[in-house]
Formats: sequence, C-alpha cells, structure tokens
Amino acid sequence: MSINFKQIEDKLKTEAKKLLEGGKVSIVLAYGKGYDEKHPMPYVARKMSDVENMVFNEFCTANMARYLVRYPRGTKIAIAVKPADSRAVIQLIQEEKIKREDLVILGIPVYGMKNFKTGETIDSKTTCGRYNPVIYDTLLGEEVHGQPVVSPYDVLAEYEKMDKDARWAFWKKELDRCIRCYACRKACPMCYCDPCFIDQNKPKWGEKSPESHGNLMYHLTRFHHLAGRCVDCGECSRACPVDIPLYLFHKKVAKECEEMFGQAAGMKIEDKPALVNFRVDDSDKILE
Amino acid sequence: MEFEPKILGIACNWCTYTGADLAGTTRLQYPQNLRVVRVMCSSRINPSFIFRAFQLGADGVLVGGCHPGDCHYNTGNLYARRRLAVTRKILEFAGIEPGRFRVEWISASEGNKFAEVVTEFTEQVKTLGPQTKFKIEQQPSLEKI
Amino acid sequence: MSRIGVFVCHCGLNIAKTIRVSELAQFASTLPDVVVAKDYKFMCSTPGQEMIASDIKEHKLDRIIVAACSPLMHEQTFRKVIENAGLNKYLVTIVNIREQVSWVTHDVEEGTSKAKALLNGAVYRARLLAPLTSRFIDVSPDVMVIGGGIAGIQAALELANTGKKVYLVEKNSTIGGHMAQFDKTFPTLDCSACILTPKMDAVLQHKNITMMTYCEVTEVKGYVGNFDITVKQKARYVDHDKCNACLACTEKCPGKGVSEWDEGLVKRKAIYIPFPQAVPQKPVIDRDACTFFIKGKCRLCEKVCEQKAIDFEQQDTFSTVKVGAVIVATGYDLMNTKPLVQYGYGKYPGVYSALEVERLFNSAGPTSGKVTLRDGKEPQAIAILHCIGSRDKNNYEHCSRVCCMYSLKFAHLFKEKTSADVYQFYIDMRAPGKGYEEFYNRIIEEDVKFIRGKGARVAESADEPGRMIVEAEDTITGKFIKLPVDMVVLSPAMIPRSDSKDIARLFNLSTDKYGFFMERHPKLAPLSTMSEGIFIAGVCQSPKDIPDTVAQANGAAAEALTIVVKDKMELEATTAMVNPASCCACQNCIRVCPYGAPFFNEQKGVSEINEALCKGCGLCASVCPASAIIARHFTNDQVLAEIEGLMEF
Amino acid sequence: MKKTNFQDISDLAAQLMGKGTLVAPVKEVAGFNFREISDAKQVDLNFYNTLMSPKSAFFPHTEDFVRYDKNKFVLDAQCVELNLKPVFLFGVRPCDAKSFEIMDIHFSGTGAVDPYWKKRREATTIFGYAFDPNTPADGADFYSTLNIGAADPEGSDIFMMKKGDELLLQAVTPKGETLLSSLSSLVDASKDDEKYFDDTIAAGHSFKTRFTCVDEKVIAKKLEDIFLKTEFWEKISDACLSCGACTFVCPTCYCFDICDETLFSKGVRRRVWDACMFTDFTLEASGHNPRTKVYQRLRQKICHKYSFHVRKYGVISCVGCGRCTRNCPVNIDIFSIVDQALKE
Repeated sequence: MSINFKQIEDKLKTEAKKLLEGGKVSIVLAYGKGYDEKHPMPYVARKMSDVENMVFNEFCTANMARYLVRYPRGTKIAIAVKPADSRAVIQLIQEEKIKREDLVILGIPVYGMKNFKTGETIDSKTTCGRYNPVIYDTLLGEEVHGQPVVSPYDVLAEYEKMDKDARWAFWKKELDRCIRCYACRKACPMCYCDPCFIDQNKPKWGEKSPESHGNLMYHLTRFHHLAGRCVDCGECSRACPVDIPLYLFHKKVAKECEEMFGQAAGMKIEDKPALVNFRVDDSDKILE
Repeated sequence: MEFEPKILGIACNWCTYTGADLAGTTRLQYPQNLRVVRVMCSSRINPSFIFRAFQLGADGVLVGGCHPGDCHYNTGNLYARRRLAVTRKILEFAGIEPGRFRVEWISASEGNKFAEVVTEFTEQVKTLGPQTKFKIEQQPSLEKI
Repeated sequence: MSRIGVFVCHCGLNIAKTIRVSELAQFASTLPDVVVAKDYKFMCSTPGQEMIASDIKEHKLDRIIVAACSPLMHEQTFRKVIENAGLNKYLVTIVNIREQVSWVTHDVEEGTSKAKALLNGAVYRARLLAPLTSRFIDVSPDVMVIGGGIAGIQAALELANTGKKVYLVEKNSTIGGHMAQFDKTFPTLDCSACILTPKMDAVLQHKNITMMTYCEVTEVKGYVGNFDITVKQKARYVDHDKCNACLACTEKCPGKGVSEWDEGLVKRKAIYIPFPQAVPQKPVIDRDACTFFIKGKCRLCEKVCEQKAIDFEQQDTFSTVKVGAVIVATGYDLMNTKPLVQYGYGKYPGVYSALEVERLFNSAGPTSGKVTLRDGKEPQAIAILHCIGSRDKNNYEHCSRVCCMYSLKFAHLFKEKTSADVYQFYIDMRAPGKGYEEFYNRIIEEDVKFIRGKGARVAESADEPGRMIVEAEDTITGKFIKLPVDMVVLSPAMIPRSDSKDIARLFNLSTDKYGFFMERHPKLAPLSTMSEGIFIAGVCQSPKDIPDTVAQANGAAAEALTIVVKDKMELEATTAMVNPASCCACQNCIRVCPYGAPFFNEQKGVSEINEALCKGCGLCASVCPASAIIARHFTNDQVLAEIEGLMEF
Repeated sequence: MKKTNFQDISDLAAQLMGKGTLVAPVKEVAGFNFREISDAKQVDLNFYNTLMSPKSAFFPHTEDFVRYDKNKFVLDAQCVELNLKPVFLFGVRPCDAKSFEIMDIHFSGTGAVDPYWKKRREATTIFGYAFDPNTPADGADFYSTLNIGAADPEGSDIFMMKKGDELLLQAVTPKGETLLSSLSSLVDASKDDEKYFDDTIAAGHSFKTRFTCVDEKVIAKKLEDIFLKTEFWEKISDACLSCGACTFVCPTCYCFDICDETLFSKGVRRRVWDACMFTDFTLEASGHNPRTKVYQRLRQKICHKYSFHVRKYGVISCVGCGRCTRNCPVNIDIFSIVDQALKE
C-alpha cells in the first residue's frame, strides 16, 4: 500500500468546496501551488474559485495548525491536518486558543512525506512518527495500517548515550550557528506569543545578537516553554535555514514529560497542559 | 587556592528562607558560597532565572521551597516541582552536570536541614569544579559572518 | 539613575564580629548609583533610624538598602522609617547579613566577601525597584473563632464584649473542651467546672456570639478582612429550635455509645448530651450507636419527645459566613500511648492515661469521684509516669509543659482520696509558673515519693497477680528500681488535634513537624500566622497551661480586633498585574492560580487579575511564557538583576 | 589576464592569506558560506551559491560600535576602531557583487557615511566568480530578470571564471590589477582564454533564469498603484510566517537594530541585523505599532525593494539571487508575488 496523494488532493478539493459552498466554514487551511511542483505552499481558500489552486503532494509538509491563531476567535475554519498537525490542533484546543466547535478537521493519513529542501523522507526521526491523525471530522484517504511502528524517541538514544561534555559540544556547535531569524518559533504551531520573551527589553532575558549565549538562552527557554506542549511535528527544524536539529531537543523534553507526567502533548482534548497542571502524588523522584 | 564555587540559592519566603534564618538563629555553620535570592514562592521561579544564573557564572543553583502540601499558597510548589523537573532535564540534555542544580523542600523549622543541604551541595559543586559551559565570557566574542 | 543610600548595621557584635562592617560600607560606596554608605552600631535603634531619615533628606536618596538582620525581622521597621522620611516604603531593600552571614560562619574573610556579594545583588535590585501603592478594601466586622475550648471561649467573649459579632465554631456538640473534663486545676486546686461553666453560660447568653456547635469548617475563601467561610452543620437528628432540653429522650434511649467526655471509661446513650453542664443543653443522636440507624427500628426518642424535635431525616447543612478575621484555637489530643507497649496501656487494666484519671477524680465522673480501679478496688500503690512520649526523640521531642504540674495535682488528689502510696517517676521537675514551685514544695510535704528516673517499663507482677511492676533507674542513687504498684498513671505527650492538618490546609497555616501551628514569629508575633488575618491561641500553637492559654486567647482577640475594628484595611501592594500588550491569551495564569485571581477578558482577548484576590505568590508570572505578568516587587527584571548582582563578585 | 589550475586554488588561497585576510566559501552543514579562512584547503569553489549572502563581509550580523564599563566613577567608553588588514573576498557571484553597489547607496552614497562599511569596503578586494552559463540555473534564482548576467564582472575587482579545469582571473579595477600582478602563483592566460572569457560574459547576458524582464519603473508604478489593495496583499501573505529567514539571507537587506548587551558593569553597544518581517520591527516606544499584520509587513518588504527603492534611488533593491525563495520555510517566492502584482 502506498499513499495516493492525488486521491487525497481530489478529496481535499471536494470537501473544501462542500464546506465553503454550504457556508459551514469561512476559510479552508490547506496547501496550494508554489513556484514549482516541489515547492507547494500553505494556502488559504476563501472562495469557491480558490479551491482549484489547492494541491496535496509529498512536499506539503507545513503544519497548518500554525495559522489557526491568526484568525479572530470564532472564525469557522476547516483545516487539513496530517498526524502531528492534528495533535497541534488538540493542544491548541486544550490551551483554549481555539474551540473545537469552530473547526472542521480534515484528517490526512500519511507517510513518506519529503523535505522540500533536501528531498529526504520525513519519518519518526524528525517527527512524531504517526501515520493517522489523532482527531478528524473527515478522513481524506484510507487509514494507514501495516506500516512499521517506530518510537519517535528512538533517535534520541545516540545523544542520550553521549558523555555530557560531548553533548554540550554538540549543542554548542549547533546552536552557535543560529542566525536568530526566528523561523523556528514562527513555524511552530505552539509558539503564539507576541512578543516572544526574547524580543522583550524589560526584562531582557537574553542577548539579541546571534552569539552563543543569547542563542542558548533563546533556545533553552523555548524548549522549556514547549515542554509538554510540543507535538513533535518537526517544523522548527525544517524551517531552520541553517539546519539546527531542534527536533532532537524537543523530542527529549517531550519524552521526559511523557515519562514524568504520564501524558503526551496533543493527544486528548480533555487534558490540561502538563506544566500548568500537577498531581499531588507527583513523585519527588522527578527532581533527582 | 581551593576552588570556591559561586552558588545561587533561590528560596521561598515562607519556608526555606525562614528555615535559613533559623539556621542562623541557631548558629549552625555552613559554607559561605551560597547567595540567596528571596522570592515569595518557589513557583515564582522562572526556569530562565536558572539558565541565566548559569550564564552569569553560577557554579551551582539551589532552589528551596516548602514541602509539597505545605505551600503557603497551597499548590505553588506542586507546579514548581514539575517545572523545575523539566528545567533539570533540559540542563542535563544540554550537557550541564545534573549535580549543579538541586531542588530541596526545606520547611521553616528545618534550619538544620538547610545547613546540611548547603554544606553537602557546596561540597558536591566543589568536586564538579568551575562551571564553564554556559558561562558568558567577559570579552564579547568575534563577529560572525 | 537612582540615588542609593546603603546602611550597614553592626547589630552590636552580632554582625560586626564576623563581617568587617566598615569595609562593607566602603565597598558599597564604590558601587554604581550609591550616593552614601554608612555603618552604625544599631540601625534599628532610634539614632539609627534618624540617621537614615536625615540622609534621605540630605542626599536626596530615592532607594535605601539596609544591610542588617533578616527582612522577616525588620523590613517593616525600615519601611516605616523611609515612609516617614517621604519615600515610598517599597523602596527599601534589606540585605540579610546576620541570619544568613554573620551567624553562620566564624570566618571573617568569608563572611565579609559573602556580605559584599549580597549587597551588590541588593544594589542591582534596588535600582529597578518601583514605588508601589497600597489598595484599601472593606473589612467585614465579624470574627470567627474555631474551637470551643477555654481558649476559644475566652477569645469569643473578649471580642463579643467589645461589640463585635463572633461565630464560635465547635465540632463537638458542646463547648467546654478538655477543661470541662478536669476536676481541679493546679496550682490553686479550684474546681475546674466552677470557673469554666459560668463562661460557657456567658457564651450561650451573649447576644454577640453565634454558637455553632457540632459544626466543622469545610471551605475558606477570600482573604484578610473578607473571608467567606463555609461551615458544615453536622446532622444532629434533633431540631434544636424545637427541643426544650427536657432530656426525656436520653432517659429512654436503649442505644449505647462511648462517652467521649468520660474518656471511654463508661457508656452513654445514643441520644445524649455529653455532660450535665453541656452548652447547649440539647441532645444529638450518635448515628453509630443509635438502634434505629443500626437496625432500622426503635425511634423511642421520637415517641417520647413532646416537642417533636427528633428528625431522623436531618441532613448535614452548609452555611457561609463572612468574617474579617479568624482565631484558630483547636487545642490538643493526648498521644495514644498504646503503641508504647512497654507501658502496657490497654493491656493491663491498672494503667491509666492522664485524662482518664481526671475523670476518676471528678464527682460527675464514672466513679462519682471515688478513686477505684477498674475492678472496683481502691489502689494501694500508685505510680505516676511523666514524659510518656514527650521529651522523647523517638516520639515527640517537645516538653508538654503541664504534665509535671498535673502529676503533682494527681498526687495530691490521690493522697486526699485514698490511702495509697504515690510515686512520681520524673526526668526533671518543671514548675516555672506563678505559684508552681510552691505547689511542688507542698506536695513534697504530703508524703509523695519522687523518683528521678523515667519509667522504663510496666510489667505484670509475677508474685502478686493483678499487680504491676514499674521499672526505672533512679538517676540520683543510680539504682535500678522495680516497684510493685496496682495503678499506673501515664502522662502522655500533648499533640495537636488529629484534624489540625485539615485546618492547616483550609487556612493555609504552616505547621511544625508535629503539626502545631507555626506562629509568624516565635517571639514578636506568637499569635499571628503567615496567613494574614488568621490568629492562633492555646495548645494548637504549643503545649501550655490554662493561664497561658487564656492569656493567648485574650491576645489573639486583641489581634483580631486590630483588623475588624477598621472599616477599611490596607492590602499588600505586591500583587501581580497583566501587561495587556504582551499577553498571548494562553490563559496559563488562570489555570494555575490557587486563588482564582486571574480571569479572561473575552472582549479584550487578554487575561486580567483581580488584585483583591491576589496574594502575590508570583506563580502566574513564571508560567506566563510571554512575560506579560508583572509580579510586583518580584518582577522578572528585578529578580534577574539581583541574580546578576549576586554573581558579579 | 592570469590563470591557475582549478586544483591549485589552495595555493592561491595561501598566497592571499599571506597578504591579509581571506574570506571565501566553505562547505558547512547547511550549505556553503563565506568564512574567514584559517586553512587554505577549506576554500571550496564547487558551489552554486552560498547560503548566506556575502554582505556580511562589509555589514556583519553584529558590529560593535562602543564598548564601555559603567564603572562607578567614570564611564569608560571607547569607540571600536576597525584595524583591518587587506581583506580578499573570494568567489562572489555576479548578482551578489551587484548587491554591494546597491548597499553602497545606503552606507556611503547618500550623504551619511557609515565608517565601518566604508573601511571594510576600502580594505576589501572582491574576487567575482561567474556562474557557469552552460549549467542550468537553480529553480529559485532570477537575476537575469533584473538584467544581471550570469557572468557579469561588474562590481568585482578581479573577476574569475572556470574554464575546464582551469580558473581564469581578470582584473576589473586598478585595485584588482595591482593585486593580480603581485600574485606569483598565477600564470599568464592565453589569447584563447581571453576569448573564452569575453564569450562567456556575453553568453551570460543571454542566459535566462525565471521570468521575463520587466522595466523597473513599470513594476514600481504598479506596486504603488495596488498598495492599498488590501485583499491582494492579504492573499499573498496567507502563507507567510513572518520570520526573518528571507531578510537575513538577502544580500540587499540592510536594516539593523542598535542594541546594548551588558554583563555586570561592562557593556557593548552594537548593530545587529533586523528584519522588517518581525513584529517588533516597527514597534514604537509609545507601544504603537503601525504594522501589526503580516500582510502589512510583507507588503512593506516587497514595495520597499521593488517600488520605493526605485523611486528614491532609481534601482530595484534586489539582485535575484533567489536566497529568500530557497530559504523560505513555506516556499514564498518573492518575484512570483511581483509577477502576480503585475497581473492585478
């Protein structure tokens, strides 16, 4: 079995038309033509005529949940979500940024997506490794079964094994490259603060110039802010012009949060984000 | 000369800070490497305070709060426990020795525990040596092209 | 640019002994924005305060740093000083160089350099401090007193006499507490009931006191001046409005319950008043002992009640009262000595606990005041064992303070009522109260035998069945003693009420390791707690005798009065606020706040904070990813600056 | 004209390093970048174009202006003086070389002269490096649309091109001439080479990247006309994340922020790149922000480059290097937007 992208695209268009026509939603967040086939873009359909510009192929990696918070509260939105993206939607509902009843979720089961910059296949190494969306109203394609289930955290083993000095050397080298274009936070569906803490002058949390310590402060704090919230879509790393493997750190934090608090981000609408929650019987062992 | 670490303490007003005062009132002796910031509750501690402290040259950071269940603000330290646990994991994955960051629940009546923890933690940080990874060098680094 | 004045206190030699204070002041004067730096023998003294005030004027200072003792000690003092000198009181910073430096090291080098680092942190912080203005809120004029023992009764009466309305909450069906169980009180040996019952009656009669017996506090909302306290009225199954206290029901009732008042020595009815002088004089039904509740039939009481006051359908009811201040006087329990198997309590019938003996002496007690053993015989030899569980590292380290005295009282009463030999096994005799030493001397004269040695074990006598052997080491003679007796009285440790943890949780009180409520300051604020507007009195704070308890109750009443006497009160200004320009509407603050202070303003799409509910913990500020919440006086930039200052040197 | 074997570039590099600072393309994790060379073997000319533009040679990401110590008694502040050795900026593609001229307008051409830019420019000899007109262009770039040839020597002091396994070097300016004649590792080129050189330059002019050429005045006018057509701008910015990736890789974006970085009493006042796509770019001290919406910012960026800049300085502030398109996380293509605008 393989993913029939064309079929998904057709179904996406049919659904989008239906939804827009019936006035059930005022916008459809999905994918549209880019400057060439390999470079599709996030696309917002507002009118019936927009639907023709929609596409879906293996390069449609963007997490459309990122755009949800851009529209006024109460806007009726249909959104196309891949597995990780659906978790972002759930997480945003948990955080009361959007309401479930304002959304029509068009689920897309996928594997074998490709990074449009490198052409590499995207798998559990850089994303959450799921094949089917966690939540949807309509599924644009067949549920994927029979694909190998790989833990999204397997990729961490190599880094966890490292000696702490080596790990520091690794992160220093990676983070030192950061040019502070903030594509990571802008591509992130969960980063919706405006202004971001690092943009502030009072307090000035970290240096604003792209040097080691400011970069470190920005990224570490961002990892913390996303603890228990990161849905492991991997968009931050794909957005990064200098290819910093931010996903590794996010995965590590997500893994630890899952182990400590027994809950993964964006899996259940009823959950409360782990870091603004507690259990009286949380063990002190988590501090050791 | 023996390495004398700089240790930042962040203590909640109601338990650990009061406990530290009690250690003083009972004249318990402990190493003088600890410099305490008083906050109202351990939950006030923003993780970035800790990252920043290491950048500013802290060799260790000790956080003190009320025992879980005894928080002056009911549940503050229960949130703090989760947040600081994550802070710890982040520091560790970034390559900071976990022994440089510690959270202890010290009540207002535990002056002796305060003194013991400070003594023990100071010793531990001494063995780990100076913290150089996060520390910002005084000289601004070279321009980047 | 701020103009900072630094004032270094010697605290006599307390600080000056381990910190080179003049060097510290000299160092301070080199720090940025520091305009003047001085050291002085006692900053908190009048000349010290005047020096600060005059320097504020002379040097146009706008920030003051006092390096002295803990801020928990004198922050308020110095706030007042600078306020009187025309500065906003939040612009003073205290550097704790006594409790956290000079008292914890002997090394002058170390002490001085740590003091410098701390001072530098304070300078960094002080530069960013902002003046804060207090807000005023209306104060509810009423007071709640929790616990209807002598402490609660006294506090309630004092307050009521000033014209304030008092709610007196008692979980039992009568007020009176432990004192009602006593026969005589030391050292005067006046009858306990004679001095207590008039007060109980005064409570009942007082128009300003609402007695809430058989009630428990279940929820506390609000804050100083405006507490909303939910009280559960446990179902009594007797309508007290209808009941005329004829007590016919209690005569007919076939049910048998354990008499709490008689320490379980006898049974009482299922519908009962705890003791004849109980206030109110109206019965309640003990569900666990009532035949109807157990077997589904009986209802004898209902039949005999002419008032039709019996109501088996009654449910627990809840009511909320608004008060400005609360006095907690929940008293004590005696430690359960059963687990201390070496003393044989519960195993040998001849072993009694102190409160049981109180009941034996009492003419209204199970033996009508005759001292007889459980088998009805009069004891021939009695051993009173002090410090059972207290002054004991394995159990309770504290001294229970009253046991020596009541043990002497017991000895006297035993001598008066029996012809038995009475032995006191003590570690130290402690008789520090007024007339106590004299009482001790009087008992020595009464042929009571004192053995200085803690009772180590109570064993069955091999020779005389039914008698016991008390084993102890007489530490004066060094001899090991085995004394045959037929009655052993244990003086167990006084410990907080079993449910004091719940009270602590409800009212946000801290407790020490045994559960006694912590006072705000052991010397200077022994009746206040860390929770504003909540005061403590009596044994719930620490073991004490009746005179001390009554004195505390009066004190707590006066403390509570300082709050409710005013129409409006000033709130701490160190609350949190939201900067709407930065708020990202994640609503984390709303999710975490223990007090429900933040709320979401749908219209503006941002969180806001109800400052009257805010207690200034700062939790919201640290969970706010956008740093939009400003925790006043502990703002992000103030804390960061302080950390930077602390790490510089 | 001189030449050298392509294999022996490291010798040339070593020689340049002996004369000053060499800045040349180096292969890195995310692509090629201009770096100060410490080992001649690092220099690698096997690249299409670098990830970051070479503007950082004159306009570094951070440039310190003043270093100070807020000592209690004196404010010890010192201006940062640049003491530069001669700099050789090696391997600049024609479109990028063109960008320096556009940047000169802002840093030294309009009255206000930025001493740092000027000093760096003066100290630097630029080695241009022709695109190969025989290999197809990358899908993202469009320099020919802006009338820049694949092998334009304009803007370079010395212009280089690859011929087989040889590298030809031709002086373009007297500064280049002087340097070239002093480079002993090079040999003289032949007549053939000279012909090849001229032919390639000519071929470069007919080399076509994407889009057809449009008069800059027409573009400028059109953008001005539709400036207030909010619907259009909203539509084209639907995908934009409003990050700074495009501006930071752009060779002609010159906006910067001045900020102070302090540690304890010491501090530095420096210039840091800023991006008009950031929300706080236009945030005023009062709290007012004239461009809070993504479309406002993207419109500003497009109109500034293709309209306002033309009206003010007569030239488009874009060289068609395609970096913004290549590095956009959501594949926004800047000239596609201009193209759509023209069709509006």
